[in-house]
Amino acid sequence: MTDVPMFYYTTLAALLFSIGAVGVIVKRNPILIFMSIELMLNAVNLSFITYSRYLHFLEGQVYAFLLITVAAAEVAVGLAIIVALFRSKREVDVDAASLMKE
Amino acid sequence: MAISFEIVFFGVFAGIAVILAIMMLSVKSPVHAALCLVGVMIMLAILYLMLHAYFLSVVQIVVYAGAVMVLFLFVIMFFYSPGASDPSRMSVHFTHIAGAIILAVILLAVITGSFLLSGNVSLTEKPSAAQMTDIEKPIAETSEAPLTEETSRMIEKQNPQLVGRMLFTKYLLPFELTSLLLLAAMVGAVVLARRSPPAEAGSAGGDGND
Amino acid sequence: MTSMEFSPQTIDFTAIMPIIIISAGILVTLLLPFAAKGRAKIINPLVALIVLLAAFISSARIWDLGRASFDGMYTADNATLFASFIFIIVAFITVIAITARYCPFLRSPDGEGLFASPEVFPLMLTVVVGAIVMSASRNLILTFLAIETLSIPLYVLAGMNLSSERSKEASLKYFLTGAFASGFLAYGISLIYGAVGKLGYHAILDACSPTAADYTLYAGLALVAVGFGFKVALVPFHAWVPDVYQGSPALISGFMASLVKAAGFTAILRFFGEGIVPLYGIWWVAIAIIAALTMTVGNLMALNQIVLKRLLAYSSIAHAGYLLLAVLIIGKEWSEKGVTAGAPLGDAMQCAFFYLAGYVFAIIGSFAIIWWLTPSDKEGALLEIDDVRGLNDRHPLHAALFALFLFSLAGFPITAGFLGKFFLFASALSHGFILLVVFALLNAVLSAYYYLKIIVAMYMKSAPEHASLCEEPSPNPWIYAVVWTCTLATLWLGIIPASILGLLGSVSVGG
Amino acid sequence: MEMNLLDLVGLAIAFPLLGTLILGLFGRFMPRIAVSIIAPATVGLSFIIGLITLFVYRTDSALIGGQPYVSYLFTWIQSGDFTANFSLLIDPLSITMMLIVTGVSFIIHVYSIGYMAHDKDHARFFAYLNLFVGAMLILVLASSLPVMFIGWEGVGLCSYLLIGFWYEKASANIAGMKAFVVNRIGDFGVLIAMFMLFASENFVSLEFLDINGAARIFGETNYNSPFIIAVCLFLFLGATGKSAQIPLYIWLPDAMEGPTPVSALIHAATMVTAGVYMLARLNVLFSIAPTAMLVVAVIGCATAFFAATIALSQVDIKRVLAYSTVSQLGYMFLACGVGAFWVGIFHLMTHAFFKALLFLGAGSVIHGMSDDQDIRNMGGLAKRMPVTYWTFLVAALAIAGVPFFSGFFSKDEILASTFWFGAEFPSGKILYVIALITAFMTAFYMFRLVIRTFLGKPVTEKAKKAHESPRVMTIPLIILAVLAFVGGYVALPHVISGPLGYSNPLEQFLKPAAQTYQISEHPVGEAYGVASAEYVETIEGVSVEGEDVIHEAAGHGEDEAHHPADISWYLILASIVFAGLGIWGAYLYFRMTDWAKLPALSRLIRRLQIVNDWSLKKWFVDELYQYTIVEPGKVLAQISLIFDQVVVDGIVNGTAGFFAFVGDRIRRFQTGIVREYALGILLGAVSVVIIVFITRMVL
Repeated sequence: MTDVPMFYYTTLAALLFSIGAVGVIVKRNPILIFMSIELMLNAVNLSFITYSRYLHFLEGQVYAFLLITVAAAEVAVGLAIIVALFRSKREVDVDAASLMKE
Repeated sequence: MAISFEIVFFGVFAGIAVILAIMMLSVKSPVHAALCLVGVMIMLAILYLMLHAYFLSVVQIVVYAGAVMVLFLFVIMFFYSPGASDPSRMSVHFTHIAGAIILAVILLAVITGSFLLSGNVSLTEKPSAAQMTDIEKPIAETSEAPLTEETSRMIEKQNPQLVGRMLFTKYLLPFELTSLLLLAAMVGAVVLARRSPPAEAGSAGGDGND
Repeated sequence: MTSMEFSPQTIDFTAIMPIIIISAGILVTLLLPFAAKGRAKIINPLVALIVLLAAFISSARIWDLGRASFDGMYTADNATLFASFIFIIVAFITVIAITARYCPFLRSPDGEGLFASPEVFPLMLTVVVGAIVMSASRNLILTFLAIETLSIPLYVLAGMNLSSERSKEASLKYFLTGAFASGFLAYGISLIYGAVGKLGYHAILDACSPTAADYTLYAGLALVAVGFGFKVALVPFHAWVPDVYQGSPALISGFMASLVKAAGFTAILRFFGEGIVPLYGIWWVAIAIIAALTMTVGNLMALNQIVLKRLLAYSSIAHAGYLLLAVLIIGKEWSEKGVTAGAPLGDAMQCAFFYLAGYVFAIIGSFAIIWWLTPSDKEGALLEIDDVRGLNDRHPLHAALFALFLFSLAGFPITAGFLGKFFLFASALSHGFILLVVFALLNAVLSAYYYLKIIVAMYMKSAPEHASLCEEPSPNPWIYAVVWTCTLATLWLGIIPASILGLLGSVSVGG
Repeated sequence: MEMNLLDLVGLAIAFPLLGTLILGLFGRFMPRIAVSIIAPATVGLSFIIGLITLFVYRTDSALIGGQPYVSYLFTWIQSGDFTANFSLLIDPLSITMMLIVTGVSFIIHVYSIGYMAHDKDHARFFAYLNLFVGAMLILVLASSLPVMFIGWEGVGLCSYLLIGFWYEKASANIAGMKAFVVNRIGDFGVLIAMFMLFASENFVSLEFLDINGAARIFGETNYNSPFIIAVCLFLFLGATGKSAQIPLYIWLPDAMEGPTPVSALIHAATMVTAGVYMLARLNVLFSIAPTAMLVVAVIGCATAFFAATIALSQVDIKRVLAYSTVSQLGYMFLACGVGAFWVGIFHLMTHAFFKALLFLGAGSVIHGMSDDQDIRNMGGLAKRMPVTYWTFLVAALAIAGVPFFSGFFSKDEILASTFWFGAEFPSGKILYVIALITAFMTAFYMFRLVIRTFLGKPVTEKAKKAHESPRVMTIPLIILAVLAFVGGYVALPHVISGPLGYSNPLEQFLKPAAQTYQISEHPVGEAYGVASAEYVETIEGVSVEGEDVIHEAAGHGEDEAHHPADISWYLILASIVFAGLGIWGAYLYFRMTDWAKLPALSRLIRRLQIVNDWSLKKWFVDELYQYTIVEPGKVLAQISLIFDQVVVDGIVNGTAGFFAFVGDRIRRFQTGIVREYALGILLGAVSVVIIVFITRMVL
């Protein structure tokens, strides 16, 4: 069996998750923000599968599978929202969507 | 601990994944960023293989790298009509970048720290009998019992079957719920993708829709 | 639990009958427009109403039976059922109210260019399914999926008014922050999975001990709290709320403020009460801080707000803060006594549900009135306090009912809001949360100010020169039905709470 | 449960509320005359029910001995072992309050018909007024704290609606808001106290009888314990808010923006006394917390003094009366604070009569002066408005504490009680001295008002053209004047009544309900209510051994009767002297030149001046007076005003401003930029994880 410690995998997942979180905040293009969120979800999947492997419960893979489905659904709606909002605009800038504040 | 092939492989793929993830945030063009993300996903798929999650590895490639990212690329292309300005040029306030990075580093540190504090850092093999205590016992009776040598080999062979079996038995309800979720997402996408009705004839536009 | 072999017998269909019925309704309302063409406009909502009614009845039929299905992953105990009643009634009200403008022959001048598409009904029904599953779920992954099932249609519903930039913006903001928070929730779940190896609440309950140093579990539950906190709009995960409530069509805002909050709190109470209650000593500080922050920030931000929908949004944030007290009470009570299946809910759960019921009717009633008053040439998102000036002179009934809802939100006696606060705070006090209760009371005092600002405007100021309200709020019976329902419920709960309390008294933790 | 005539009392609440409903929904479509009949009629019916209740209560054999009767309406809250019934408590205290409230309200309703005759919104006005009466009746009849709180909030709301009634005036709006905010602070106190009692294991329910019963037992072991003191002080905070005491009095003078009948009803006669009523209602609870009682006495005394100094220099007729109200309420709290609860209620009653009369008189003056309220523009109105003048004079004499008028008796009782309190508690003598000085100031500012308004020559054209008000307004004035005169005779001081062989009926009546409970001297379970267990029997209509009870209760009352008679006479003399000095002082300071045309009172004062001239040279008096009384008085008034406007107002407005400022600051975080919201979520997530970890590590 594998001799890579579980810690390596879980840390990788945490790292990817954090990078994704940074991306959400520093990107102004909503598509890129969304891609960063996808990265976060991928990190979560990695986390699930790692635990599934090391704790020997297959359920982690089931969870990861369900999560992928959720991500797919989010993509469908999310991209539709982005398209709907920015269709009429020249610039795809999430900061421009700030009619409502305070 | 002698460095094994596995660790080397892990190091290489994980490294590439991290580099690509960072590149995704730093490259100018959204198309390139999308490609970086595809790269990360493929690296992850490889890692899934190393984790014996064969079924998911394939799903990762097909659904994520294949379908989802293609959708992303479509949308990016949609906005990349000539004449549209390049969104990647937009500057971000320095404090945002600094704040995000600092917070993310703290998050990473805290969560990694939690792994270290929890004491299962060096877990590489399946838990010994001593470790298999509270957590394991109730599960030991179930079909996805901790693996012995042979069942683990069986699982390697039958991974898709086992995952599928669980999805359709114990996790039937969540699974069915995802179908509802996808249906709603589809309907939602259709609703939103519709051309908005002309502002002055709101009600008339509505009438035409059904 | 012993045999994992799948057989149809392990599924208790009566338990999940409400969601099966509603799911069928989703398909029918989705496909009907293709068959019925123009008539769908009236048939579709009718189907939705019938479906909700059927779901209500099928829920009522298993009252007190404590049915569980899917190995206890889905538990239709009385707590779930009571929550389901709230969801279904809210959905019912909203469907009726939407229909009033949606039907061609009932249509009034619609400012929000509203709901031209028949898809609004299947989407709303999907939200209800999500909410019911959230309240019934005793497995984190199912809870997560239920939250997503609830959220994704809402992202769409928020942006339903395609002719409004604000609506679309609301949708985008809701979606991006929502997906981000979902990421945290999912990651938290994975960490809990890593620590416990299972996601069933009972398994978590058995596995967690306050003395172990299982920091992964703690990190996991903190991140899960973030995800839940986002859904019910706790500070600092609240920032989306005002923007989204303002931009969305008013009825959808009301729907979110009532149903989503109720569903979120039911799920939180379940998870914190039945899942991680042994760790009470570890999470209570964080929850207490969040509770104090939430009520204070919500109220302070509402103080000088002049846009009605935003004001109500901030107020709904503050209410989430009060409700969080219930989580603390349950944690304290159950960590001391231990949770046993079939045990009566205890004060805290009773208070929480009573508070929720009272809050739900007041907030949805308020949004319904705002929606009703929205003039044809102005977006509801921009309706300000000044616009309702002198409302009493023009539409005394509207003003009176709106005032009643605001009184309930502010917690004045003989409304549901007063008793809700009374029970909740009294229970918190008797469990020793003195400082928090004092804080909450101060907040309640502070909050009266902004609710009263609206009432002052309605009753004590003369109407603006050029009327900026819907001149002739549609005198149609549907809307009267909606607003009167909320009114009666608010007063009923406030004056004769015994009936509901009696019902809640029999609510117990599922077996 | 057997039906009892006393259960009719529920109808007393129902009538005014029904009136509100009718007037609120259909008022605008009804002819003016119909509105003018319905509104007073509902209150009149309530008053009649009040009388019936009194009669039945006094004669019902089952209730002899002052046993309370609880009229059960329905179960309001039932949760676990906690039950709050919506039921009404009928005992001497609530009957007294009910009669005061409905009686004064009825008179004011009638008066309002004339006063609001030209207002287009009179239906709305009467709807609010009726709502107020309904809420006030709930407040005074409630049998438990939560039910009382309904009335408590209800009267606050009505007060707020009625202050802002003339919404065209911006100042009315601000005043309404201020009243509301201050009241909410008070409500906060009541709520806290209520929750503390609720959470305490020693108090089983929030029924008043149970609270007092439990307090009796609890006091045995926890006499003056911090818990009880805290509860009482929070309750008192609520009372200061509703009854306009330091520091929460600021709303009352501003509340004078409302129509004058409203000021008379709500801000003088009824609502503002709610705090006093609550203290009397929870007398046993307060009795076991002497520290809290002392705070009540000190605050009451300070308020009485402080408000009186401000009243000295006000020029708006209604504001003078407003500060005077604050001051008189201070007296009532002083009475409660020194343990003479029934005296507080006695003064509450006489005050309701004469202060309502003063306000209605002021309303009549304002009416006659075409809405001018500045006393500097008045003068000489006595001739033009004789009825108003004479009735106003009666009220002024009553409030100043001139013998034979109602205010004299009640104020004298307060002063005497304070003196005896001082006898037991040495530094309490200061309270007595301050109270006496306040009595002097009261007489002074009241007669300043009378002189400048009614006597002398008209200062302005308006004053010359002033006319008497219509009969619908003057008749209520006359009725109130009669009450303001005779109101005191229901409770003559012991030194007077004793020798006459005539007992003090009000004291006899009220004592069982509102006396000091002295834990150290009396065994548990005596006196009023005996214990909560027996009150159940009372509900059943079963007679309990009331004879003993009243005997014991009266026995306690003997204490004061046994005070040495000569000292009591000196006390009475002292209060007469101080009141006389005040009136005389006012005359000296604002003396008239045109004596010939002056009505009787001034002639009387003039005679006093002759005496004065005879003994001392006029200029010397003037100088002496100027430098010993007037100048210090002015300085004092100035200081008080500064305190009022800068410190108290400043604190209240500053607090409001502070919250508004903080709110605006926080709102800036709501930038509308979604990425920053995400940053907030990330920050929150990191913080939550860290807090959880720290909690775990500290554990």
